Amino acid sequence: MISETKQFPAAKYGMTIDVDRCNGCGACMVACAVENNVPPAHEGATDRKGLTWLRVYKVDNGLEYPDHRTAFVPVMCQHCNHDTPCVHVCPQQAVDLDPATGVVGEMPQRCLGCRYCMAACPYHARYFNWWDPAWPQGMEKTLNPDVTPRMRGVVEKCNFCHGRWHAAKQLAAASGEPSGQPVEYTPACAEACPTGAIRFGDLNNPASEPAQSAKKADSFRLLEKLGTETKVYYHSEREWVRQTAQAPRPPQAGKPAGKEIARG
Amino acid sequence: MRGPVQEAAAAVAAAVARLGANEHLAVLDLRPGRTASWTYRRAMASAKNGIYIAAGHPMADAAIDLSKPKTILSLAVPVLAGWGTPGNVIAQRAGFHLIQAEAVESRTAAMADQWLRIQPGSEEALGKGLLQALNGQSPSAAAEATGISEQQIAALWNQLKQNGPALVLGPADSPATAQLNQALGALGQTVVARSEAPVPLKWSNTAAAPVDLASIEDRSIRVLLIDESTPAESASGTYLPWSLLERKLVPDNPLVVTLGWTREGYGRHSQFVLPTGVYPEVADDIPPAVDSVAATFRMSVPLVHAPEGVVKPEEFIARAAGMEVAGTLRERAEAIHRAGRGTLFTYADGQSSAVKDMKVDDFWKALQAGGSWMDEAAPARPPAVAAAGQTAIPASVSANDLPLVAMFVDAPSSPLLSKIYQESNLHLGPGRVALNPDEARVLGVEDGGRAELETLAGRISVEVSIDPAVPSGAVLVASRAAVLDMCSAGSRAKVVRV
Amino acid sequence: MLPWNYGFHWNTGHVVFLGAFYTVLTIVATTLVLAVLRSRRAIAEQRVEDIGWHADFHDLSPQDRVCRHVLSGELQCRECPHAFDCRHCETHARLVARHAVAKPAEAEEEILGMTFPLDRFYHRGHTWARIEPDGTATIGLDDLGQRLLGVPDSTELPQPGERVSVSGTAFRVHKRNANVRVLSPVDGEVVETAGPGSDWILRVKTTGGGGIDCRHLLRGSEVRPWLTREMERLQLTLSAEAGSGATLADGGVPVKDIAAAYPEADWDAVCGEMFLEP
Amino acid sequence: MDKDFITRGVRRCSPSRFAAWLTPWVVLLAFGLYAAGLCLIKGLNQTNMDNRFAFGLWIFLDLTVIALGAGAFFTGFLVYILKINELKAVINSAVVIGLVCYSGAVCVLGVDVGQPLRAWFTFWYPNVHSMLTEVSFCITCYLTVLAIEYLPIVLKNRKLRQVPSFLVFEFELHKLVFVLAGVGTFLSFFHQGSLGGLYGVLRGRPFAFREGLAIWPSTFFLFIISAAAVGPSFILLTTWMVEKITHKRLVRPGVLELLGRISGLLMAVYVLAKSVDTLIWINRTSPEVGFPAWQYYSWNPFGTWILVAEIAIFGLVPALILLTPAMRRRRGWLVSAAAMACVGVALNRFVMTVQTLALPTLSFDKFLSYTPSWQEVGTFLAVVAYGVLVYSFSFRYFQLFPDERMLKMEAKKEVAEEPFEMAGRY
Repeated sequence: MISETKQFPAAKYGMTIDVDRCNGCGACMVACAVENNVPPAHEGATDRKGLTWLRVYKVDNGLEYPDHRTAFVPVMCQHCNHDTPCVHVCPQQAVDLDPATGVVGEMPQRCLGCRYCMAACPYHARYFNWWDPAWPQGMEKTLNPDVTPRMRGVVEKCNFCHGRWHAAKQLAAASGEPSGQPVEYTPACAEACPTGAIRFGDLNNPASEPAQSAKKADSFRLLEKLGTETKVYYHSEREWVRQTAQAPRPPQAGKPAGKEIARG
Repeated sequence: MRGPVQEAAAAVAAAVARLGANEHLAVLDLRPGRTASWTYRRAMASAKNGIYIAAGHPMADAAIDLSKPKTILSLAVPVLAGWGTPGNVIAQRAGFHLIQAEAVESRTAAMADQWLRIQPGSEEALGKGLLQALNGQSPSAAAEATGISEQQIAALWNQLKQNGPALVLGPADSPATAQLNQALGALGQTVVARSEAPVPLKWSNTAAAPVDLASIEDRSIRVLLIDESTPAESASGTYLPWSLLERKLVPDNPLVVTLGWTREGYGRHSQFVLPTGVYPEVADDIPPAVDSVAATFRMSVPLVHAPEGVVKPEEFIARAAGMEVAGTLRERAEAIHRAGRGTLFTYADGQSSAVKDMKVDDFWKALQAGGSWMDEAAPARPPAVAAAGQTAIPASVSANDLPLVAMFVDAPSSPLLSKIYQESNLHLGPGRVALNPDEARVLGVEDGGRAELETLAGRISVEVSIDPAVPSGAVLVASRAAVLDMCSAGSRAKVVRV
Repeated sequence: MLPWNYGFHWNTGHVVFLGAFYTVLTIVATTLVLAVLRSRRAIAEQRVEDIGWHADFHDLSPQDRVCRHVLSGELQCRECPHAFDCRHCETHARLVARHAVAKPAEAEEEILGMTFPLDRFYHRGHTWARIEPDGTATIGLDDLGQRLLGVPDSTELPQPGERVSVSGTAFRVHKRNANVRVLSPVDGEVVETAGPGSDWILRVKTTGGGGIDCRHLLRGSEVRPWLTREMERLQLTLSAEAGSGATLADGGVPVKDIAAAYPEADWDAVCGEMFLEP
Repeated sequence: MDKDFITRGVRRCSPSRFAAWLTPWVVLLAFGLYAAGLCLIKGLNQTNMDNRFAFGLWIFLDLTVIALGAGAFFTGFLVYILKINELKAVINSAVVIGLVCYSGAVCVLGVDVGQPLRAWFTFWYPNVHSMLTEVSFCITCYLTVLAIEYLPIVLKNRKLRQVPSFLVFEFELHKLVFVLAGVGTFLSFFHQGSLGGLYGVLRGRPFAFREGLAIWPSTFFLFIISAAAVGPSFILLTTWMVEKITHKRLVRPGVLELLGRISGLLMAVYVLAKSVDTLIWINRTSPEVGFPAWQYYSWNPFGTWILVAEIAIFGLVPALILLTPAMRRRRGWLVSAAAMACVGVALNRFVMTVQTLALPTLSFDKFLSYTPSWQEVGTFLAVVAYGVLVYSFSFRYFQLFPDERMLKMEAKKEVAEEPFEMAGRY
């Protein structure tokens, strides 16, 4: 597959997420699940065992009222462009960085379920199927035919709505465009976001919205110092929000460390 | 073949036949302003002792023009979290300074320019306090209730006055809000009346006027038909606690039929729950959002076939009143086309075209394709301020009870929403309450543990989440029908460990 | 893994990694196959007995593997490298050449109260071989061997016509819980097994031409030091197997039936030790 | 019957007592197999692992057990390659321990992965850049080697060797065993290293990430040394335990001391290397990617104490004890030092696996705690029970300690009056 797509002019799909616009409604999470046939939660699932390719975290500045501030940060696979942590650890080439799109792909059909890639990912963007996927009776009719559901015991994650990318390519081909050219499409989350906080496009195309806003002064990436060169850019005019992209803060007094408290 | 639908129909017919002189056949519409609502009004007009109860905003025809205000004081209204048309709100966001007065740091509070942390359920009190400040009295009672000083309240009032035009958004049934807006000159400026999309003349001539629940005398409704099929996006505003409805029912076996897609709601109190289709299965029109100034007409178009055996509430209720209806949406569209006002916006190509230049069939097709009709801008006029709404349940006042903060979550709903409250802790899950860690320690309940929530209205088993964001001494309730039955905002509850 | 796999592309990593992997596989497989082939050959060549003895010899405690010339005091310390088969031992040849084993005066030797006639050759496994006038050799248990086994519960003798080989099994003896193989002192083909009253147990004749080779067997003056060592071993073994009370190291004559004298001893272990079958 | 299988001249308890000893372990094994079965049939939701704690008890134990099992390859290396013949006395026991550890680890891995039936994918579509691939390949090969090395021990059984072909095959195979020892050493060096590399390469986990030589992070080499260091200690420990349990002398004291000395030497080297590595990591590797190292230790309960315990208390101290001849000669010190060394390396594996995953990487992460479910613990216990059973049988019927009989005799000789000059004793 890699060898097939090499000769084409590469796209570098990426995202910009305006944290200041996100009100944490969670529409993107649901849209993502609907689009990618991610099953509803098993009753045993928690925020640590769930399947949320896209997860909106509630972050705060750690101060007390009235200085206390909250923001919402949607985190999905950051599609690291360099030293992609998950790609080189997979023992059976089930993960790859597609040079044609810059999308970090996951091949559930080949996944052994060793979860090494999950340990490797600093963004916790990879999820394991702890249970057999199950949809309430009748709901299976609403499954997306363009996306294969995954089985129990394999790892999955955001792939920038590969199904939609594929559809877009077919459309382009049908409309007689030269095959292999980068196509324009919109992942489900960007489409669903009611406040337009999530924007998607080709970072190689200077005209595209992400390419533009990635250059903005207040845009940042998560754990930039790791050198993973992620393709998901965030933006906020609030300094403390930009700080949350840095390494973790040691626990403050009052907040018991080691204990998961109901707060994203 | 005789299924539950036929049985229900028969039961209704029998009950209607037995209607006493001052007994009513009533329809409760949880989402007024739709074409179906007109059908109900016509049906009730034709039916014997029929009344049409519109749940929700007493100022149903009032719209908020967000382009006007420079300052907005929101009394716990989720302005930035799904209120109105989110896209429009965000578009206007830069234009106004938002002050959110709320007990917890809700999504709106988090994104507001200013967050006033007030005591749970003291929104109305703050409103009254501001009125006092306006009249030059000292808002001592308000300060006491809200937990913010008189000076702050006075300062807040000045802030609103000086940075006008200002607007106060308050609870649906808050008289104080209305008076404040009056005082701030918002009425007719930012709070304007919105005319409804045209309807066929024969409808408007033969339609019962909406009745406010409070104005119905107690024990007078024998047959109550509830359309719960499409709950409004902020149903917490429109959901009427059952205890209020129950008061109006006749004492000797009244008949309640709920047409909805869940047993969780009024279904729990009904003799019959008839299944209805949900959004992607049925065609329905969408009432204009509170922040759209002009009248609109949009339709949700069915994407999949509704399963066997679901009922169309419109048809069932009409039939109950001896009416046969079909194609009402089309009739409405024709009426709009006949009026010839406004433009049609089609999302597919982002074009908007004047209705009068369109053929009626094209108009109808465009609507079915997701097009949206918008009325032309009319000169702004103040809305008719309705009387203060339903009386809330009396709140218990025992000392050790916790003030309730009810937050609406759209539950029960698609299992995929479990992504946001079960598989992440973004939302408080249905049937969950959140407590401050200290509070939880005192009560001896753990995170994820079960407890009972007790109010005057009753007890309900809940799951507890521990959240330092909840102010100490309060309990955050992810409200659902079952919870809302028990507690309106500001009522007090007790969390009892089991 | 294999070049025709989906997504496979050659690079240094693959070459090095897979190269190493396949090399390892090859080595391991080869080792196994080699072992199998060699053992098949061994069986074909009927070297089982020989290998059995070598395996046993390998497991003997070092002081039991000591060279006959250490016993006779000619060397300080030497472990026998040939599993007691001196026929191909240069050292032995050299030493014998230097001074042949002295032929003692009397024909009958009485050692520690046991009779060891010197008209015969002794194997370290307590058997002897006597060249008969007719050129055949008779094989028998020496006196200590007899006293150890006393009156056997049963014996398994080879049938006439079967072959025996040096340090291969001559016959098996059962005594109490002991079940030991007795080593044959010489190569040959069994011509007859003992009848009543004969002091020998097997009569063998050489298969190849020439006489019976006894170079590897103890003779004459070598017998006494060897036997002294054997008595020490026996006493040590007995004290180990039959409790520390047991001792016959006072130079006293061992009783006719030692087994009977130590009813509590693990006789299997004792015989195993003495008949060089660990 | 049973007697015929027991090596001549060594004492073993009665079959009934043996059965009594086995019973609890068999019960444990059954329970463990049930737990493992649940995980295989119902899926890994039976465990308390989750998306953040993707690895748990099992991986930690695999790493530890494999480190302890390193005694097999290292002793083999010392005996057959470096020709340190004293250690012949424990080589068989070492092989059995190695076999038990490795096979156990592989079984647990089989339960640990989500799709065990796809294990062969690793061999069919290997990603040669993944440390895990290296681990899978080497462990599989080495397990085969161990099995082959175990074969002669089995075939040497008194009853089995009466079958001519067994006898001969054992004899021939034993002659070639040095080849296997060599291969085993090669393989072990690599997979022990790769197990370390497993974490050292995690650039996304600065707590684990290490710089190194070429494609190998420093942990690669640290794991090799630590495994080689702790292997002999574990053999020492087990041998001592078996002696205590069976009330027998199985090896000469000199052998245990030798093991201790070797272990101590390597332990010292390891501690030194580890300290240097830690300093580099604290002062350069970690800060460079924006993670000040001190903050790792500000999340309770994993304070700096864990660092001290790992390197000083359970690293340096046992090394020093084992390197002091006087203390080495005292059995108590020797054994406890060996035990401490084992704990130290186990602790290192714990830090690498569990602490790495517990620590947050994003500022809005939580420090996570995790307690294994009973199914996880059960599966682990199954491995322990399996190990004890295999070892017990091997000890009863095979010659794990060739010197046993000789020592028995010598013990008698010491009480016997007249001194006995042993010629040619090494």
